[in-house]
Order: sequence, then C-alpha cells, then structure tokens
Amino acid sequence: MSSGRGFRALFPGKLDADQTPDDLCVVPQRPAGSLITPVPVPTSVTKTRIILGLILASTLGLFAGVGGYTFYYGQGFSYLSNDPKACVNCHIMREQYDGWQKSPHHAVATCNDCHTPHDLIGKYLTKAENGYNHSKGFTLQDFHEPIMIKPRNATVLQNNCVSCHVQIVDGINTHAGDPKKMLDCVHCHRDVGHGPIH
Amino acid sequence: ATIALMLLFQNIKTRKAEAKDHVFRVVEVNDQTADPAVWGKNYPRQYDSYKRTVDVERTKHGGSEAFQHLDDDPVWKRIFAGYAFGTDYREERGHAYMLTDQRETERVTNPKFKQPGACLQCHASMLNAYIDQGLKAGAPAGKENWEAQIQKGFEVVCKMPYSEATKLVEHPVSCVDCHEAESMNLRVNRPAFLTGIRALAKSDQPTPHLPSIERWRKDGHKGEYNPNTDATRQEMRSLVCAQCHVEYYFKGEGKLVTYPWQNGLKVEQIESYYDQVGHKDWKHKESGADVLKAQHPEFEMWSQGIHARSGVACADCHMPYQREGAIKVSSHHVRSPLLNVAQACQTCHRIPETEILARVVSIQDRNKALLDRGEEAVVSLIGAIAEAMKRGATDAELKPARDMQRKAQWRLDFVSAENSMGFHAPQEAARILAEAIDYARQGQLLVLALKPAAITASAP
Amino acid sequence: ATIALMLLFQNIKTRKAEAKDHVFRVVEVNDQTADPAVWGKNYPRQYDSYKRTVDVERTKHGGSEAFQHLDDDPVWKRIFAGYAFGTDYREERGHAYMLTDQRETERVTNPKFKQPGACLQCHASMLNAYIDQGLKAGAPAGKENWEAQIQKGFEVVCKMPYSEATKLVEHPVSCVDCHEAESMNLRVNRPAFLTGIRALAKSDQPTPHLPSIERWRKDGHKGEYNPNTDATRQEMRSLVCAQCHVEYYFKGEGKLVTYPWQNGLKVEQIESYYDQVGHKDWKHKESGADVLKAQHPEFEMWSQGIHARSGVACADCHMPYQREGAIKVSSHHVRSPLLNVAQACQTCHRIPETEILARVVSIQDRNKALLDRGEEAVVSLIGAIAEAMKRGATDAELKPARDMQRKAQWRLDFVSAENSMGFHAPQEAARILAEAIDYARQGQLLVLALKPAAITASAP
Ligand code: HEC
Ligand code: HEC
Ligand code: HEC
Ligand code: HEC
Ligand code: HEC
Ligand code: HEC
Ligand code: HEC
Ligand code: HEC
Ligand code: HEC
Ligand code: HEC
Ligand code: HEC
Ligand code: HEC
Ligand code: HEC
Ligand code: HEC
Ligand SMILES: [Ca+2]
Ligand SMILES: [Ca+2]
Repeated sequence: MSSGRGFRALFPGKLDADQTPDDLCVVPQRPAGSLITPVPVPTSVTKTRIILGLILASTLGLFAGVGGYTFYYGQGFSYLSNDPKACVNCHIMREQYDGWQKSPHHAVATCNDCHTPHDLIGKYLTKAENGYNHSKGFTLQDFHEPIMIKPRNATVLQNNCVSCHVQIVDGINTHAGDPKKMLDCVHCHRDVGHGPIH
Repeated sequence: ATIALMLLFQNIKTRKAEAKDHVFRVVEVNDQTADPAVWGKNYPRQYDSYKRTVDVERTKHGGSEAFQHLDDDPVWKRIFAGYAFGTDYREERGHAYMLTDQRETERVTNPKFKQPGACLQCHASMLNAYIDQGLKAGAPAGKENWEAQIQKGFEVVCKMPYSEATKLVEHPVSCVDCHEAESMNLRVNRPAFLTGIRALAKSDQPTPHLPSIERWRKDGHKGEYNPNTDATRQEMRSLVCAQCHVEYYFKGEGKLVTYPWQNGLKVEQIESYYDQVGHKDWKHKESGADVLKAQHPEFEMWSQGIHARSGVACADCHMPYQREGAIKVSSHHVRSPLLNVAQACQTCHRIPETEILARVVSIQDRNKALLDRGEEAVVSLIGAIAEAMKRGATDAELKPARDMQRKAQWRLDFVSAENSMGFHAPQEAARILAEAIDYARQGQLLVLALKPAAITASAP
Repeated sequence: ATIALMLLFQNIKTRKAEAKDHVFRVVEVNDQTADPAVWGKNYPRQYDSYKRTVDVERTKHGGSEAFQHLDDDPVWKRIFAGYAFGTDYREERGHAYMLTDQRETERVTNPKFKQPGACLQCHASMLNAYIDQGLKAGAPAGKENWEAQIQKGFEVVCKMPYSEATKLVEHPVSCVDCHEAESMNLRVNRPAFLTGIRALAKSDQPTPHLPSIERWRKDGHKGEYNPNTDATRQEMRSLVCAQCHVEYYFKGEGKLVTYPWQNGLKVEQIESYYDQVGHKDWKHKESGADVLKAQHPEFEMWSQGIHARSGVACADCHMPYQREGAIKVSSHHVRSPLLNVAQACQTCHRIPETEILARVVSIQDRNKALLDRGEEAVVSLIGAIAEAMKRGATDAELKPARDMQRKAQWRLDFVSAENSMGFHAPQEAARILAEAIDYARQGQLLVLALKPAAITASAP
C-alpha cells in the first residue's frame, strides 16, 4: 500500500518544517467584495486568445528554466502535449510512468488528466509553473528525492479526481482546496495514479 | 489581472462541482428533530445502514455478541469484587442497543447501585433532552446560547436518578448527536467532551494527531478551543466518537460526567489526574485497596497509535465508504472493521483480506497473551493482600501494596476495557501491560516482605 | 549567458547518457577476488559508498560511535558479571571496522577468554579462506562442490585459536560475501546460516515473511531448502544480512557457529532450543545462575515485525537506492537509516522527515523506558539471589529463582542486544520485555518466599 497518506489529512499539502497548515491554503480563496459575483465564462473567441497567450506563457516558463536550445533538445514542446511519454522524457518521471502503466487509470486518464487543471487556462498556467520547476529541478538536480507533490499541485489533483468522479462522490461534500474541510481523496486512494508505492 | 481572472475561473469550476452535491430534502429536518427515521427520509442510504447496527456477529476478539465477560474470564469477577461491574459486564454491541442495554444491565436494575442520570450522556440521543432541561432551568434562550443551554441541562440531568432521567429520552445515539441538521456537517456537543478536550488543549501535552489543538496553542490560546470551528473535518471524523468512547468518572455530588484529560491522554497522565483529585471508584472487597475502573478508552488508546498519527480517523475504519448504486456513502453500520475488511482496510492496504486479518489477529493474540499474564499477576496480588489481612497485617503495613494494586489494576483494566484488544496502539498497550505486571509483582514483594511481621502479629 | 546555456545543455546530455546504465567491466573479477578495491574498478559507485562505512555519526539510540555500553549503563556490567561481555561491550559501527574491532576488543585480546576462529565467520571476508582451508582439508574440488568446500573449511577454522585463524583474512565483509561475481546476483554462503535456515524450514513454524520457505514446504520438502535458488530477490535482500545479524552460539568442542532456529525464530522458541540442548553461556558470577547471552538478533526481531510481513527488506532501509546522476544504485554505506531518511523511508512514507523521525523516536523511547524497567527488575533479582546465597540458601533452594533469572535475563538481553531499540518490531519487543519483568519479579518472589528458611538455615 501506500501509506502516510493520512498525514495530509492532518496537514493538507506537503508540509515544510515551519509551515503551518494554514500556509497551505493554496487554492484561491474567494476574493472579498465585488469580485465575488461570478464572471461570465470566457467566450470561445476570448478563450482561444487566452489559450494562445498561455501556450506562450508556458513556453516562456520552460524557456526561463532551460533556455531555447536546451528547451528544444530537452523536447520541451512535447511537454505541452498530453502524451505521457512527454513526461517520461525525463527519466526522473520514469517511476510514475511505469506505475501508471500498471495502474487502474492507465486506460482512462493520462498524467495531465490528473496533474493539470482541466480548464485550458489553468492547464497551461500550471504547466508553465511546473515546467519551470521541473526544468530547474532536473537541470540543477537540487530537488528533494523522492519527489513529493507540492500543496498547490495536490489541490489540482483533488479537483481532477472530483471532476471525473463527481457522480460517485455526489453524496459527500468534497471541499477541494479548503484545508479544513477537504475530504482528501488521496488519503484513502493513494495508489490510483501509479499503483502502490511499496 | 490575468491571474486573478484565472483564479476566478478555477473557483467557479469548483463550485459547480460542489453544487451537484444535491440531496433531495423530502422532509424538513432541523436540530430539534430527534427521530432518526425522519432524517432517514432525506438520507435513506445512511439511515438504512444505521439501522443495521442491530446485527449480531462475532470476531475472534470483538464483534457484537453481548456475551458475559464475567463468565468468559472469571478472574474479572474477582478483580471487580465489590463493584457493580462484578455483577454484569458484557461485550458491547451495535449502537442500536445502547439505550436498552443500559436500561437492562444489572448495574442499573439492581437498586443497590443507584445510578444517576449522568449515565445517559453516552447512551441516548441526549442533545434535545439537555436543551429542554437547560431552558427549563433558566438557561438563556436563542441559538447563540446553544452551549450554555446544553451545559445547564447536562447539569440538571446528571444528578437526577437514572430511572427518572431515562424517561426524557427514547432514541439511541441519533443523527442530531453527530450532525448539524442544516449543513450535515459533523458537530460535537457532549458537555463532558467539550470540557475535557479544552482541558487537554490547555495542557502542554503534544497532540500530533490533533493538529487543530496544536494550532490553537500556537495561535496564543485565544478563548476556548472549539472543535466545531477549529478542528479539520478529518479530525471531526474521530472527535464525534470521542464524545463517548473515552474514560470517564462522575465528579462530586453533581455527578457530572468528567473526562480526566487535564494532564494528557496517556494512562499514567490520567492516573495522575485521579491521584491529584483523590478519586477512587471503589474499595476492593477482597483486598481493601482504593481502586479505579477504566472504561472504553478507545479515543485515548487510538491517540497513542500510528493510525492516529497518520491521520486515520475512527470513521475511516468503522464507517468506511460504501457503494450504494452510483454513489458512495459513509456506512452508518458502525461495527468491527474485521467484518468489512474490503472497505475498511483494503483501500489503504492493498493486500489480501486473509493477510490483513492475520496481521490483526497476530497483534491481538500477542496482546491477549500479555493480558492473561497481567490478570494472573493482579489476581496474585489481590490474593496476597487478602491473605496478609487474614494474618492480621495492618492497614498501615498494607498501604504500599494496596497502592501497587491500584496502579497495576488501573493499567490492566485500561487495556482490557479498551475494545480493540490492543489493535488501536499495539506497542502502547504492551507497554501498559508490562507496567501492570511490574506493579502487581512489586506489590506481592511488598506483602511478602511483611510476612514474618504479619505472622508474628497474628501469632497468638 | 550563452555559456551557461551550453553548460545546461551539456548537463542534459550527460543525464541522458547516464540513464542508459552501462557497466564497463574494466577488470576481470571472479569469485576468488577477495579485494573489494578490485571489484570497485568495475563498480565504482558501490565501492565509493562501501568505503564510507568508516564514517562516524550518532543518532539518539543508535549510530556508529563505538562508545562503551558498560559505562553508558553500568547495570550491564553487573548483568554480565563473570562473562567476557562484562569487560568490553561497545556500540557497533560501520562494516569497515568489523575486523579491527574484533581483533581489538578485550573480549579477544584478554587471553583468559581464549576465543576460537569461529568468531571470524561474521567479521571478515571469509568465503575464500573457507574454500582454501576446505580444499586443503580434503574437500572435493570443483565448482559443484562449492558448499562442501566451504563447510569443510568452516569446520577447520571454527576450532582454530582466534589468533591463528585471523591471519587467514585481511578484509571486512566484502563484495564476494554477498555477490556472485559473474552475475552480481546476491548469494548467501555462511555455513551457520545455511544450516540454520534449513532447520527453520524443516520446522512447522509459519514464516509469512519468507514466502520461499512456505513454498518449499508446500512443494513437499524436497531436498534441502536452498535460499540461493529458492528465495526471491526481495528475500535475498534480507538473507544476505541474516548471515550475520542473528543470535548464535558455538556448538560443542568443534566450536561450530550455530543458529538456534530449529524451533522457530521467536525468543521463547530459541530459548526452548537452548533448554533442549542444555546450553548455557556462563554461570553468573554473582548469582550462580546458568545464563544465556543474546547477540544481535536483528533478523529474528525483524521477522516478527510488520515491515518483514510487508516484504520490506533490510536492504530497503539500510542500503536504499540512491540516485547517482541518472541511475540509481544501492547505497553500500550500510548505516542507521535515520541518517538518511529521505532515501530510506520517504520512498514509502511520503511524510515530512521530521515526522518520520518523531515516529521512530517515540517507538524507541517507549522501548527504552521498558528496558530500564526490565534492567531494574533483573538486577533486583540478581541482588536477591546473591543475598540469599550469603544467608546460606542452598543450590536446591535457589534453583527455581535462578531458572527465573535465566528466563528474565535472556529476554531482557534479547531486546537490548537487538540493535534497533525496538524499532524492528515494536510490539514484539515490548511483549518480550513484559515477560522479562514478570519472570524477574517472580524470581524475587521465590527468593523472598525462601527467606525465613534461609534465615533459619544461616542462623547459628
Ligand atoms: C486511511 C488509510 C488507512 C486505513 C483505512 C487503514 N490503515 Fe492501517 N495504516 C495506515 C497508515 C498510514 C499506517 C502507518 C504506516 C504507514 O505509514 O504506512 C498504517 C499501519 C497499519 C499497520 C501497522 C502498524 C501497526 O499498528 O502494527 C497495520 C497492522 C494496519 N495498518 C492494519 C490496518 C487494518 C486492519 C485496517 C482496517 C481495520 C487499517 N489498517 C485501515 C493507513 C490506513
Ligand atoms: C524536464 C524534466 C521533466 C519533465 C519533462 C517532466 N517532469 Fe515532472 N518533475 C521533474 C522534476 C525534476 C521534479 C521535481 C521538482 C521538485 O520537487 O521541485 C518533478 C516533479 C513533478 C511532480 C510533483 C512535484 C510538485 O511540484 O508538485 C509532478 C506531479 C510531475 N512532476 C508531473 C509531471 C508531468 C505530468 C509531466 C508531463 C506533462 C512531467 N512531470 C514532466 C522533471 C520533469
Ligand atoms: C480523466 C478522468 C479521471 C481522473 C482525473 C481520475 N479518475 Fe479515477 N477513474 C476514472 C475512470 C473512467 C475510472 C474507471 C476505470 C475502470 O473502471 O477501469 C476510474 C476509476 C477510479 C477508481 C476505481 C479503481 C481503483 O483504482 O480502485 C478509483 C478509486 C478512482 N478512480 C479514484 C480517483 C482519484 C482518487 C483520482 C484523483 C487522484 C482520480 N480517480 C482521477 C477517471 C478519472
Ligand atoms: C476515508 C476514505 C476515503 C476517502 C477520503 C475517499 N474515498 Fe473513495 N472510496 C473509499 C472506499 C472504502 C471505497 C470502496 C467502496 C466500496 O467498494 O463499496 C471507495 C470507492 C471509490 C470509488 C469507486 C471505486 C470502484 O471500485 O468503483 C471512486 C471512484 C472513489 N472512491 C473516488 C474518490 C474520490 C474522488 C475521493 C475524493 C473526493 C474519494 N474517493 C475519497 C474510501 C475513501
Ligand atoms: C489517476 C490519477 C493520476 C495519473 C493518471 C497520474 N498521476 Fe501522478 N499522482 C497521482 C497521485 C494520487 C499522486 C500522489 C499525490 C500525493 O502524494 O498526495 C501523484 C503524484 C505524482 C508525482 C509526485 C511523486 C509521487 O510519486 O508522489 C509525480 C512526479 C507524478 N505523480 C507524475 C506522474 C506522471 C509522470 C504521470 C503519467 C505517467 C502521472 N503522474 C499520472 C495521480 C495520478
Ligand atoms: C485503522 C483502523 C481503526 C481506527 C482508525 C480505529 N479503529 Fe476501532 N477497531 C479497529 C479494529 C481492527 C478493531 C478490532 C475489531 C475486532 O476485534 O473485531 C477495532 C475495535 C474497536 C471497537 C470494538 C469493536 C468490537 O467489535 O467490539 C470499538 C468500540 C472501536 N474500535 C472504536 C474506535 C474509536 C472510537 C476509534 C477512534 C478514536 C477507533 N476505533 C479507531 C480498527 C480501527
Ligand atoms: C452518544 C455516544 C456514542 C457516540 C457518539 C458513539 N458511540 Fe459507539 N458506542 C456507544 C455505546 C454506548 C456503545 C455500546 C452499545 C451497547 O453495547 O449496547 C457503542 C458501541 C460501539 C461499537 C461496538 C459495536 C459492536 O459491534 O460491538 C463501535 C465499533 C463503536 N461504538 C464505534 C463508534 C464510532 C466509530 C463512533 C463515531 C463515528 C461512535 N461509536 C460514536 C456510544 C457512542
Ligand atoms: C463517557 C460515555 C459513557 C458513559 C458516561 C457511560 N457509558 Fe456505558 N458505554 C459507553 C461506551 C462507549 C460503551 C461501549 C464500549 C464498552 O462497552 O466498553 C458502553 C457500554 C455500556 C454497556 C454495554 C457493555 C457492558 O458494559 O455491559 C452498558 C450496560 C453500559 N455501558 C452501561 C452504562 C451505565 C450503567 C453507565 C452509568 C454508570 C454508563 N454506561 C455510562 C459509554 C458510556
Ligand atoms: C455516531 C455518529 C453519527 C451518527 C449517529 C450519524 N452519523 Fe452521519 N456521519 C457520521 C460521520 C463520521 C460521517 C462522515 C462525515 C465526513 O466525512 O465528514 C457521516 C456522514 C453522513 C452524511 C454525509 C454523506 C456520507 O455518507 O458521508 C450523511 C448524509 C449522514 N451522515 C446522514 C446521517 C443520518 C441520516 C443519520 C441518522 C440516521 C446519521 N448520519 C447519524 C457520523 C454519524
Ligand atoms: C523499515 C526499515 C528497516 C528494516 C526493514 C530493517 N531495519 Fe534495521 N534499523 C532501522 C532503524 C530505523 C533503526 C534504528 C537506527 C537508529 O536508532 O539510529 C535500525 C537499526 C539497525 C541496526 C543498528 C544500527 C545503528 O545505528 O546502530 C542494525 C545493525 C540493523 N538495524 C540491522 C538490520 C537488519 C539485519 C535488518 C534485516 C534483518 C534490518 N535492520 C531491517 C530500520 C530498518
Ligand atoms: C559477514 C557478516 C556481516 C554481513 C553479511 C552483514 N553484516 Fe552488518 N555488521 C556486521 C558486523 C560484524 C558489524 C559491526 C562492525 C563493528 O562494530 O565493528 C555490522 C554492523 C552493521 C550495522 C551498524 C552500522 C552502524 O553504523 O552502527 C548495520 C546497520 C548493519 N551491519 C547492517 C547490515 C545489513 C543491512 C546487511 C546486509 C545488506 C549486513 N549488515 C550484512 C556483520 C555483517
Ligand atoms: C553470527 C555472526 C557473528 C559471530 C559468530 C560473531 N560476531 Fe561479533 N558481531 C556480529 C554483528 C552482526 C555485530 C554488530 C552488531 C552488534 O554489535 O550487536 C558484531 C559486533 C561485534 C563487536 C563490536 C561491538 C561490541 O560488541 O563491542 C565486537 C567487538 C565483536 N562483534 C566481537 C566478536 C567476537 C569476539 C566474536 C567471537 C566470540 C564474535 N564477534 C562473533 C556478528 C557476529
Ligand atoms: C553486506 C552485503 C553486501 C556487500 C558486502 C556488498 N554488496 Fe553489493 N549489494 C548488496 C545488496 C543487498 C544489493 C541490492 C541487490 C538487489 O537489489 O538485488 C547490492 C547491489 C549491488 C550491485 C547492483 C546495482 C545496485 O547498486 O543495486 C552492484 C554492482 C554491487 N552491489 C556491487 C558491490 C561491490 C563492488 C561491492 C564491494 C565493494 C559490494 N557490492 C559489496 C549487498 C552487498
Ligand atoms: C519498502 C517500503 C518501506 C520502507 C523503505 C519503509 N517502510 Fe515503514 N512501513 C512500510 C509498510 C508496508 C508498513 C506497514 C503498514 C502498511 O501496510 O502501510 C510500514 C509501517 C511503518 C510504521 C508503523 C508500524 C510500526 O512498526 O509502528 C512505521 C513507524 C514505519 N513504517 C516507519 C518507517 C521508517 C522510519 C522507515 C525508514 C527507516 C521505513 N518505515 C521504511 C513500508 C516501508
Ligand atoms: Ca463489541
Ligand atoms: Ca551502531
């Protein structure tokens, strides 16, 4: 099995020694005042424009991390695709890739289905940020091993579980992103993505 | 600006998902609705499983068959000599039985025990009874005075005679005792629990398994710690149970149910509390020692275990999710997880059911062997003291040995009365039993050291 | 900036190359190559970490600083009174020191202890020494007679005087002791281990943590159980360590190192073996009891724990994989996992390092408190017997109390000599200590019961 998952129920998100759980309230809280009124969902035109902008942004994110030629050589563009092979370009993702191939989700969800927001805007923004982190980590080899998911990405993940499984968890309040009320799927289903880690 | 937009976008999406979270409220249910059948109309799945707590099934060391412990293991008759528990002490069973079992136990029916209304706090849907009595006794009205009303009513009911108090209630623990009707959020309300957990929060004992307490302390002990607003949902999934599955005593003339947590949750910390306040449950009939009775310290034991530290809640194992058609719900058929390993354990432990059962049984069997060893030691001590009394040893001479009995018996009973047969915290339970054995044997040594004197004293 | 970018590019290229994981065999290495430096040419990464076992670093209850246990906790001087361990008993350290530490301990240098060559089985790269001696003593040549050669050589070396036998070797445990040179597969070869594990296989004790033994039994006990062909790779990752990290004694005149596993691996099963064969390690100097010494039963204790049952091997924690560039190699810097929590534990337990350490320390502190309690009980018993001897109690009178000392001390030492301070099997260690305490106190009771008689006897 997996283990230790429960810990995140105590401290949603992975905790640095001096962080308090409140620091981990990483998902946007509803801003105060007038902003609470829902904004209209972008029309398809604006959407496309935003997407293009974001692709650029995420490319820049990667670029900032590794620079142009390196970006090319490191197959940076594939990073923007949905193909899990893009992830395993980095041997560091090998373990998760191998696990994923054996996992119950293999046929139904790719890495990005779980690890990037399903809305296009969030998707490329996340990619931009993670692209930067991953490239930096990979290049400098200064990341914590084993890799442990960061609070922000854990929230993305939770949102994705819920959005696919909204029906089955319909009877339960899931509160994604609220560190106090969230029912952390991974507390019990640690192994869904890449199989058991032991 | 783009970022802000995106965040909002994200936010809307989340709320859309939550909005689907619909339930058909076919009847109006509020905090005054005591009858679970009414709630059940809105939540038929939970209600169905709730009703199934009438089921009877036995496991190797647990389960829900109300057999008589005193027949099963007669040493306990001797250990409880002179106390109500020495007359009737059964294996506990499903929640459905809590009220009738209490009404029918010889510990209540036998008039010599004179039980108070305090007993009811954990055996019935008391919330509304407390509020009613509280209001009657002059507690301020209004939702904002909810806690004061409950507390007042609690004080009134605790000191009533049991026979009278029990007429105030008709249901075992019900929806309203764990849920807030409006949101269905979990909520705690038992006065003894609130007082107890606040005392614990004020202590400086680490509570790694209850991060909200540590946070409250770090934030400067503002006001009183309030589980209903401070605790995470995951903590609440244990705290609702900790309202009842804990060690307690009735304090003073008011018979207030009290949880002895001021110095911490460990066996010796609770003991030190009782020593400080000079509490004893009874004078042992055979040995004359002032002894303590331990009752179902599940919450306390769980607190020392690795599951608690890993954030695994009571409800995770005892009320696991269960598929009901297309959705999953919390099983309200609260019972031994060993009757339901697939849901209760296997999502976290991906190993075969037989292996899970084998692991539990190996932990429990080890614990049982130590319990047997401890029982033998404690009973030997009781015998030794009784023997010395016969030979004329004085109370002053026997004091040290009787103190040892108090310590040993308290520890032994703590593990025995805890209902998981060591599973909730295996190493801790073994440690406690090791101490029980040590103290019991030391008590015997004290008696034996007296022997010549006692012999002299009793010599004609 | 361009330069920086190019360097980064270079960096990625290197990593891609590394990922291909080639081993360049630069020198010829075979099973006769004793010198690890030669193997190290082919496997520089493993060799580098292997050499780092010289490092010295302390943890709360372990680590690699060779402090004197007898000074740290002087009760052990008294518990070991009359035995070599009472003169010099240190905290063990890295593999690099095993040979010099043995040569230099007072248990060897003090001529009165007359140690045999048997000691070396676990303190040196013995494989080729055994084969050489075996062939010399007439064992059949040829690869197919490998085991017979080793066994023969083992018999020859065990009974040699230590001073002579130690000249046969020059390296601490080395590559060839764990690896087959051709394939680099793990391989066990220590005769005492092979004999011991086969005896265990022939018993009917369940071994859920060693599935290959259960399989061998199920397949009808064909021939001898052979770890090198029957065990899984994951099992081998523990069995190579179980060659040495186990309880042992020297059997008979031949001083054959022997692992007492015929009745099982639990503390009382090993004891029953020693009782059957009438073994004692020494007569206690103060109390006259025939007592046993326990030595590093890591394998036995691990066997009772939840990690073993979950298939977690010694190497998983003590030789975790570690990234070296793009490939992962087993850290041959065998040491306390607490010095390396990220690799040793976090691969499986994705929780913060501080929390992992806190969990271990909480387990170990509990164990330490029980150990202290047990030491007090055992020492009290020793004192009581000695006292009774002074008063003239006879050997016949003292026999039952001395038997209790044997049982109590054996258990206490088993947990104390095991080097994880209870971590490898927390509940089991606590159970053993509870028994130790019980037996020690019972021994005292037996002595005290004698007292009047003894007094009478010694009265003039
Ligand atoms: C929500 C997750 C979760 C559930 C449900 C759960 N466990 Fe665990 N279990 C854990 C974690 C986390 C640990 C601590 C070790 C680790 O980090 O893997 C653990 C440890 C254990 C251990 C080893 C520790 C010990 O006390 O010996 C056993 C045995 C065990 N669990 C059995 C069970 C059984 C039986 C059930 C069902 C009744 C169960 N678990 C339910 C998460 C869970
Ligand atoms: C350039 C190499 C590289 C590629 C390509 C890559 N990763 Fe990573 N990834 C890393 C590194 C390095 C880390 C560790 C970063 C850290 O811990 O700071 C990491 C960490 C992660 C994490 C957890 C870390 C966190 O910050 O929460 C996730 C999830 C992840 N990667 C998913 C993916 C997915 C999905 C893809 C493909 C879309 C992918 N990775 C492609 C190198 C890469
Ligand atoms: C892209 C959509 C998608 C996402 C994202 C997703 N799932 Fe699933 N999941 C599915 C589908 C479809 C199945 C059914 C697979 C099958 O039946 O083989 C499934 C199956 C499952 C199962 C049952 C199989 C098992 O592993 O026991 C669980 C549990 C589960 N998902 C939990 C999760 C959790 C937790 C997450 C987030 C970490 C998640 N899922 C993310 C689509 C998704
Ligand atoms: C406290 C433990 C726990 C948590 C938290 C949890 N689940 Fe589950 N989940 C379970 C259990 C137990 C089952 C199995 C129910 C059954 O088989 O009857 C289950 C079943 C499922 C299934 C169906 C699997 C199947 O075999 O069809 C899905 C999908 C799922 N959960 C998704 C989620 C998602 C999404 C979340 C987060 C919102 C989540 N779970 C949170 C315990 C949990
Ligand atoms: C069905 C959902 C799902 C899919 C598909 C999935 N993951 Fe994950 N991923 C998870 C979960 C769940 C975690 C654990 C998060 C946690 O620890 O809280 C995780 C964690 C990670 C981490 C952090 C390290 C770790 O193991 O905890 C990395 C890196 C990662 N995933 C990469 C990938 C890559 C690469 C792929 C595709 C090959 C992938 N994931 C596919 C659900 C998924
Ligand atoms: C990791 C799983 C787990 C957690 C968490 C857990 N328990 Fe248990 N509990 C068990 C197991 C296993 C048993 C033994 C059942 C048996 O012997 O049949 C048990 C037994 C019990 C029993 C006796 C049941 C019977 O069959 O007689 C009670 C009462 C109980 N637990 C209450 C609690 C309470 C209250 C909490 C939280 C404070 C809690 N448990 C937390 C697994 C758990
Ligand atoms: C209002 C008090 C109260 C609350 C709240 C409560 N319990 Fe109980 N519980 C009891 C009583 C009383 C019994 C014994 C009933 C009997 O034997 O008649 C019991 C029995 C049990 C049993 C034994 C069932 C059996 O088959 O032997 C388990 C398990 C249990 N409770 C777990 C829990 C869990 C988990 C929670 C929280 C989700 C909880 N309880 C909340 C009072 C309570
Ligand atoms: C602090 C909460 C609490 C209080 C107060 C309480 N009980 Fe209980 N009672 C429980 C729990 C929890 C159980 C189930 C666990 C067990 O039996 O150990 C239980 C079980 C029982 C049982 C069934 C098992 C048995 O012991 O025979 C009886 C009968 C009982 N209680 C009677 C009483 C009486 C009489 C009183 C008052 C003197 C009382 N209870 C006070 C919580 C409580
Ligand atoms: C002993 C305490 C207790 C009692 C009594 C109780 N519940 Fe629950 N209930 C819980 C717990 C614990 C949860 C899980 C809540 C969570 O995950 O936050 C829960 C969850 C729920 C949920 C949310 C969905 C789900 O299934 O997780 C509903 C609806 C619900 N209960 C209805 C009821 C009804 C109706 C009754 C009365 C028939 C009732 N409950 C009695 C403890 C209780
Ligand atoms: C799950 C992890 C784990 C496994 C598996 C494990 N150990 Fe350990 N071991 C530990 C820990 C943790 C300690 C305590 C280290 C300390 O106190 O610094 C320890 C301590 C030790 C020590 C003393 C180290 C020191 O610092 O003095 C030895 C020797 C040892 N183990 C050998 C073994 C052997 C041999 C096996 C297999 C039979 C084994 N261990 C299996 C985790 C493990
Ligand atoms: C040939 C015998 C032998 C083998 C094989 C062996 N060890 Fe050791 N080990 C020793 C001896 C002897 C010492 C003590 C050395 C000293 O103190 O000088 C030791 C010390 C240790 C220590 C203590 C290190 C410290 O810092 O205190 C650990 C941990 C350990 N071994 C683990 C293992 C593991 C894991 C394996 C298998 C992968 C293993 N050993 C294989 C004989 C052996
Ligand atoms: C069955 C294998 C084995 C045999 C035989 C063996 N040792 Fe050891 N020895 C070990 C292991 C493993 C350690 C490290 C663990 C420990 O110190 O508890 C060790 C540690 C030591 C140490 C360092 C710690 C200490 O105790 O001071 C010395 C010195 C030592 N042995 C001497 C000897 C002597 C002398 C003999 C023969 C009488 C001997 N050994 C026989 C396996 C063995
Ligand atoms: C105490 C036992 C022991 C000794 C001595 C030892 N090894 Fe290992 N070695 C292991 C174990 C255990 C593994 C892991 C094997 C596996 O996973 O199958 C290993 C793995 C290896 C591997 C395979 C790749 C890897 O890193 O996992 C190589 C190559 C290796 N060792 C080389 C050496 C060399 C060179 C030496 C001498 C300098 C040596 N070993 C000494 C126990 C040992
Ligand atoms: C290869 C996987 C693996 C490694 C490495 C590992 N563990 Fe575990 N650990 C487990 C498993 C499996 C369990 C049993 C419970 C479960 O099923 O989750 C467990 C249980 C535990 C427990 C609870 C049981 C107990 O004995 O109290 C603790 C504490 C623990 N591990 C600590 C550690 C520490 C510390 C280390 C590193 C020295 C470590 N583990 C290394 C897999 C591992
Ligand atoms: Ca029961
Ligand atoms: Ca050491």
